[in-house]
Amino acid sequence: MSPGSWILLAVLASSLLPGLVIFAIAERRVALRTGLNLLGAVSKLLLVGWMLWGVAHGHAFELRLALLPGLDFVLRAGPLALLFVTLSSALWLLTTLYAIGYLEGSPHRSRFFGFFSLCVTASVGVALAGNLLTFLLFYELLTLSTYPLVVHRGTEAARRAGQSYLAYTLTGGALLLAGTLWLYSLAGTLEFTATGFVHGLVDDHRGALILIFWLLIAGVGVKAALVPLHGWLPQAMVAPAPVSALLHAVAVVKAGAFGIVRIVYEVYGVELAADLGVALPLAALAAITILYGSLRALYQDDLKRRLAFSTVSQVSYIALGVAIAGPIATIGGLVHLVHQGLMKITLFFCAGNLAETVHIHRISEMDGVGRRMPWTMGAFTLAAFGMIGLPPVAGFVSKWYLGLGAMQAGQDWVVLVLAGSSLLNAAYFLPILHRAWFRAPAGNGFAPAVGGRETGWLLLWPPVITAAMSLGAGLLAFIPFSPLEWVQFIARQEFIGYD
Amino acid sequence: MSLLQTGIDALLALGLVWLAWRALACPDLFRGIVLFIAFGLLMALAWVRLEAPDVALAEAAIGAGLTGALLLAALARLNRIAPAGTRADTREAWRNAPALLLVLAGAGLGLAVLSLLPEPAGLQAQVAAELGRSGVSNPVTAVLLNFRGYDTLLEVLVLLLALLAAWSLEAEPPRREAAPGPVLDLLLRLLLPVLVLAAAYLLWAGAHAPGGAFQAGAVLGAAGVLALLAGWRLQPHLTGLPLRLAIVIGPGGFLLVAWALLLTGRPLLEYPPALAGALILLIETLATLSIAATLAVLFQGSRPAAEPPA
Amino acid sequence: MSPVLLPDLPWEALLILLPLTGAAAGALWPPAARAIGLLTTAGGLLLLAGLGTAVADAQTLRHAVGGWGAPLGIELRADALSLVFLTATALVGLGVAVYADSYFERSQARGFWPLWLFLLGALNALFLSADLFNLYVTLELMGLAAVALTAFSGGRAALSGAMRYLLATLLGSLVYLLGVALLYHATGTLDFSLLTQRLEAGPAARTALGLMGAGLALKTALFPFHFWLPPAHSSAPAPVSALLSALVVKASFYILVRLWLELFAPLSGLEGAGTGEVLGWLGMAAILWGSWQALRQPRVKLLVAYSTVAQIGYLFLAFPLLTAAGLPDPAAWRAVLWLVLAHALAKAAMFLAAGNLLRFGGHDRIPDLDCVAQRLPLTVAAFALAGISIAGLPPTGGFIGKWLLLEAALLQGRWDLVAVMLLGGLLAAGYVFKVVGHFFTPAAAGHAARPVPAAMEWTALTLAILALLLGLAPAWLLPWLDLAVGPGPAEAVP
Amino acid sequence: MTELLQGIGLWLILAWPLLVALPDVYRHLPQPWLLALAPAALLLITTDAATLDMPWIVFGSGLELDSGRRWLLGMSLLLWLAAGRLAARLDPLRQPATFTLLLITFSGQVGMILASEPVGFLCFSTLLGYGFFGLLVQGGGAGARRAARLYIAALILADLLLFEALLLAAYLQEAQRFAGFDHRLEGETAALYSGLVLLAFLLKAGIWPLHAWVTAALRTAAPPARLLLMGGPVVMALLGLWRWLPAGQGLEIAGQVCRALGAAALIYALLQALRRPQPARRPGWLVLALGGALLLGFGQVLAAAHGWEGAAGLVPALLALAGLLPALLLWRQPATPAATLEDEPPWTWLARVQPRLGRLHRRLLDGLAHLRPPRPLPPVTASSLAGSGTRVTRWPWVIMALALLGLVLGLLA
Amino acid sequence: MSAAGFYALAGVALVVLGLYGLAVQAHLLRKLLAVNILGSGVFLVLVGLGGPADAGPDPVPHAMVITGIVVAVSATALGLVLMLKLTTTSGRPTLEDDAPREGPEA
Repeated sequence: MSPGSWILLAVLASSLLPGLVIFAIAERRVALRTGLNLLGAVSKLLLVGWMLWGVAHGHAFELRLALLPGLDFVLRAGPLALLFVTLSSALWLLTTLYAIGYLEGSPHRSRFFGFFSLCVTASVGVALAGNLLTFLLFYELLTLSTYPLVVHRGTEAARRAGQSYLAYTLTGGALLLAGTLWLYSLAGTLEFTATGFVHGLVDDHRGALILIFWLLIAGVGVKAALVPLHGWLPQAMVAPAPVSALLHAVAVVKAGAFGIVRIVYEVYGVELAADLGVALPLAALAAITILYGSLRALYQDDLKRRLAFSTVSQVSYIALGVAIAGPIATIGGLVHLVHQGLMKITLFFCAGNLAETVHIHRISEMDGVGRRMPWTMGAFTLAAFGMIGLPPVAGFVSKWYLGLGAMQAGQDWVVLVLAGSSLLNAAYFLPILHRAWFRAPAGNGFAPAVGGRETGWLLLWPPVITAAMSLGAGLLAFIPFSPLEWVQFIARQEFIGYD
Repeated sequence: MSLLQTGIDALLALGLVWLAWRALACPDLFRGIVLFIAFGLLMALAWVRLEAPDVALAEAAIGAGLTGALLLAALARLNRIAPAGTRADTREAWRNAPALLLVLAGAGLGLAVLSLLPEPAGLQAQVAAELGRSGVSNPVTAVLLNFRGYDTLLEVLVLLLALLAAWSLEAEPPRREAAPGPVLDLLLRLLLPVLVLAAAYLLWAGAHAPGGAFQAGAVLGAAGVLALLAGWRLQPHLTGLPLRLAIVIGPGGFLLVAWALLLTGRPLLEYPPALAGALILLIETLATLSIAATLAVLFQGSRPAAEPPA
Repeated sequence: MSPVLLPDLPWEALLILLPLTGAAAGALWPPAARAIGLLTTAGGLLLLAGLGTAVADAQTLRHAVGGWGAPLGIELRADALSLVFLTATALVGLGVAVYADSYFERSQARGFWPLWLFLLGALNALFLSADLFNLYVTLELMGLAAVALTAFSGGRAALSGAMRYLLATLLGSLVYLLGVALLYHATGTLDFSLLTQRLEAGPAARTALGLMGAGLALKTALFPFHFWLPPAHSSAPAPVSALLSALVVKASFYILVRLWLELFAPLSGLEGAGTGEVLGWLGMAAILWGSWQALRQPRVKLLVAYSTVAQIGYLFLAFPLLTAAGLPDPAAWRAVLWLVLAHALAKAAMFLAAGNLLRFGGHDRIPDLDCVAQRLPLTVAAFALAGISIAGLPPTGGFIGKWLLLEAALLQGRWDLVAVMLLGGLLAAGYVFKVVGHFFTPAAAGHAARPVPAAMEWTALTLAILALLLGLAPAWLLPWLDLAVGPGPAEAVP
Repeated sequence: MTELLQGIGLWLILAWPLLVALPDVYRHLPQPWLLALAPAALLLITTDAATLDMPWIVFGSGLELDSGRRWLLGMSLLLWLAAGRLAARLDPLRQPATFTLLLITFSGQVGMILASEPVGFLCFSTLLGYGFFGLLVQGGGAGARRAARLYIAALILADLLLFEALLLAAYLQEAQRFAGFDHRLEGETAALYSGLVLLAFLLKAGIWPLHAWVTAALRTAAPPARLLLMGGPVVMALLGLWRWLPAGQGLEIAGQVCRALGAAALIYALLQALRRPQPARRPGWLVLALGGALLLGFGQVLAAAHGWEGAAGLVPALLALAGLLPALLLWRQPATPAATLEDEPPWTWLARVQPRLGRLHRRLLDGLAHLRPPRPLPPVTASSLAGSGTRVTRWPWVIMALALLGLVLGLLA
Repeated sequence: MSAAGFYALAGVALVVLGLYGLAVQAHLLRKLLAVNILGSGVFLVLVGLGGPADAGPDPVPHAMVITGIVVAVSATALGLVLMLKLTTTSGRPTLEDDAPREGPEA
């Protein structure tokens, strides 16, 4: 167990152990629980920072445990893995703060925070997985640990949403298992390697490889909410706001997108995917999802459902970026993984604030809320501008690289899709802003702000911080260790040719 | 093989099948059970024809006698609990679909049996060779108590288990006292000593001639059943620990012997050649006692009244 | 008396005699029954550890009972295969014993302990015996003890279930005995090792295979013969149904595995594959039918009972998987043994959890489980963890078993097995999470809740956690299974 | 040292107004309006040329002040001072919002003037655009909102076109970052690029064929917005046109198109001025005329292959002048904003037809929404299935389906 | 056909009869009767197959049969007790054909 592998275990344990301890804590021990939560979050952030520093300087972090004959439990911290881990751990800290504020005084918080920590462990595990088996292990663990959060409220609607969530994700898991096993029986190994490990099989197993590809993509596509498999995401909005914020907008959905990235880059390799003729259909599917998600979002009056459909469409940008074989498009796709996470979590935090302080759930009730909660709506506006792709905010950077990559790869239709989706984004975000800022509040206005501040500071600061981070990621895109720099560092490894 | 003997055997085999079919098919349950007892006796005859005297004794005592008694007692209690007409419950329609299937299976089985008939292999030679060191001269008892003593240990435990299960279920309240008729009383006074003597002889003869613990135990059990029928009851103070001791002494004794042998470093149930005969006799006597007690209590059905609910 | 010092202690004999003596003593002196019961079960675990170390040195331990040789006397045999089943028995047995200690009131407990020790003794004797007729007697002893335990609660459903179970188990044993008779007269011996040398293909052997297979399949409740299992397992008291589903059903399966691996598969070559194929198809039908019925059950214990029918189907999927030479594929059998261990632990935990729910709410109708998630957290956790292992989802032992079996099936290109296993896993997740979903929702009418003793909750959770740990520790346990069925392909050579 | 100071100064005149724009800050500052514009004025007076390069901002943007830009900066300062005075006369309820939006637009305006990179220019154009949209809506009435909606539609389309144009430019020059974005474009892609840029800036500037929002805004917007209209969005758009179109490559086609459009706009403005001479409409026609004239000038310069450098200094001054003219006109007669738009210029039938188009479009999308994917796999629960646990019923159809599936998979392998 | 052969075949016939009786009869007492007949049939086959070989009767099947008989009687005893208890609780000496719907729980 080299020193490098201890730190990997420490990263996983930093959320697993507090989680298990929190399960055992009595409900009224709020201080202890909050302390444990924050301790876990901060320690994980520090460890990840140390690993970032290490990987930037070329250290290798790998942990290998014997699990099955011929197959090990492998955790490896490559630059790609660290991108997702940093995103998860940073946003976990903020979401924990937010959840503490949001769930003030509600029942079963020990159970909530226990499963919450398990979810983050699973998503970090998904990121650090070194081979397809470990990926599958944490992928299913993520499903199992998010289920209790979806049904946390204990209402009949929550239970039904949980059932549909499980029906989708477990079917996806089964498909992924089938694909993994078939691949293992053909390839004999499942280790992720820089440009894929199935090259040797192409000549005599071509048909099988294509089928396996679609099995794997369908498996992870459920969580990445590709069109036919996205049904669970809008229904999962019945969960409390912190859950829909971190999980259904960032951790779970990103695990699916990250899965697609792993499969296309580290199982098949981009050239092979293009050669097998599967890259283009995947791009088409992603494009359809983008447009379909935006179209459905137009007609949702419930704020969180509109944001959910917007997530469905936004996550497919990553799939689109990955499917277009080219370094620039990859950068676009991967950097959108981070940017979309930042922007979408801000939107969900604001939605949560609106629901919690002024009890607004529907967009039609949002007239003039800007006056009542300026800071929250300010963050919402900034994130919305980002989603539309207006220059200073992060969204512009990823759309820029996606467009550029597409043109470089000769896929001009992608630029049209991007333009169309930007228009649709504007079509469903601007009316919200218009109502919030420029409409007078209907009826007798909103519940007055108590003690001068619009809402609890625990509820207010997280969205403002993430909004600032998304503005920073866009504005300061070129400082070292910014998401864009780190993604270019990844692209340099993934595509040998790229400078 | 004279023609006469073949004829008798064929007739006996057919008789067996016919009796069994009648026992199952007749509408009245009581007549069915009586036919079943007759079937048991005919089975004993068959065992004699197959040169298996021990088995014949066991079949007669346990198979026909005791099982019949148990069945009749159960029928009596059944009529008292649910006096439904015996006629209604037999299902007249012998559905033919399963019949066809079963006959086919039977034919297949018959073929397999015939294929084995010309040269069936057996263990007679080995048993005869080791008989000298087994401590008894009757081969069946040797196999039963020495060569495959482990089976017998388990079998006695099965009997104890059956009794415990019956007690744990507490079938129904004890029967009311039945005043013994003068004829039954006289018969009882004559038969009891004879039965006890016969049981003792069977037990003793088991070592060198057909007989043995189970047959003796069954006869003694029959004596107990007869006494119960005549209305005898154990004194209350006897129905506690003493009865429980009588029941457990057989399997308990066997187990103690096994432990003793094990502690002297021998493999499980390996009797030292010198003591083999004595040990076997000891085990047999204890077994007889507990088998008799168990069968009697099983016949009585519920726990003896005086016994505090365990 | 540490095992290291006296390696030659006759562990098998002790493992059999201790529980039986305990039972007899319990029958003799009821007030002490509880103490004897608990001590004997714990003692059994220690003896098993001793046996384990002994088997680790000498691959197979043979113990001639009564000192006579193989053909005449009875031989006991302890090898890795029997050790797997013995471990399951000891672990589940200890868990259930501790659970039953606080489940039954004082009056009932006295009757329970002797019956339980008889069952434990019978199971140990069965797993260690290498003689066909001796197996018949142990099967009967186990059957009667199981029937008595099923009828222990005395309810109408329990009695009817027990009666149906008694008839089924007697029928199975007698058909099995018929097969033994044919084999005895064909080869002249009853011992396994001698049988493997003397048995040759012929009408007698094939009929014997058919009879014994049918008898044991009836006792293992394989699909067409599963009618008796759900009523018996669901109406028995919770600890008993845990024992029935986890252990008793596996005992007859153990005999079937022994017969198949040692006697019939190598012998029958081609037509062996025929029977293997039929058993495989029945297994698949069991998975689908069991899961489908489990999905439709409105009550937890019936659901878990039908889940047993489905999971038994998984165990039969290894029969059709043969290597090129027509011999049983060791990788598949390694997976089945793993599934046996995982299912035993998980199913026991599930039934104990169901028992807790029953005691808590007075009923086990699924829609009316009144917010038990926060009122019985340990039981809910136990049921969920066990459910995840039954459904074969990753972190648990069930997943490893399913993975190994799928791998073996894929290497032989058996697509139908793969499809059914995946679908079975999904359906299993379906009915498990149907129940787990209702843990969180409030019931229509509130129920007067009866407190559940802590020991009962903790035993259920411990068994569930064991099933989970099984999933994390394949590296150490797989070598043991290689010992049992021969090493699987170390590297899945494409 | 002075460059550093000047650099900070450049950056300050952008950031300071944004900071003061925050309502809380605005309330506490004495004379907030003057204080916000002070740094710009100070810089205008003290320095004549300054540059600031920020490699790590967005794609490496920079700010630059030279003689031409000083003209525009001066014009902007004058306009915004006047607008501040007009805003001070509005009813106190609307004032805080108006002042905030004015400061945001001022920061956007100054940003566009100083930006030396297309992306920086684009960033500040969105700031100006959305700030001005807010100003239009502040005007109140339904007409102002309709005008604002027209404006934002033009804005979004223009931004999209500019985004595509930038992509094309970056792709053509292989430069992933276009620090030092020079205009050497050739071949037919140059035509596509200039077409996109032209269309985008025409939309933003509201030149003749696409002038719907200009006339509507001038009639209905609040006085400060109307004052700024020409100097703000229109002039900045034309500045953008001048910055983005490749100077000196002799894009003949683009040049002819500009000339034609400019002439047509000029003629149209004059005709309308004659047809409806009401005073309230006069500023509208003036803005259109000026726009047309400037476009005509650009066309001339673009078409001529040479002689571009001479005009370089002149154009900003012209633009500044054009910006001030309508302001003077409007300063004298601040008409009350008309409530609704009755007789708009001919092209605004599009605005009338637009609601019907909207309804048709919505019905189409509704149809699409009903075509939702089939309900997801019904969650398999006992409640959905009649769980009865009764006798063994006939074989359920699922077994057949699975047998078929097995068969198919078997054949497949 | 040796004498033993007749008995072996009779045993087979008894097995078939026993199976048939068990499957068809509804009354539990009759089912137990059928089980006993089935047992006797199996024992007959077990000993009948031994047949009058020249080396005299083979004692091992005899021992097995005796053990079988004792086991059969204990099973029958348990069966009878169970039947009586079932009849007292459910009023009918037959198995409910379908699975228990709402039986009282322990």
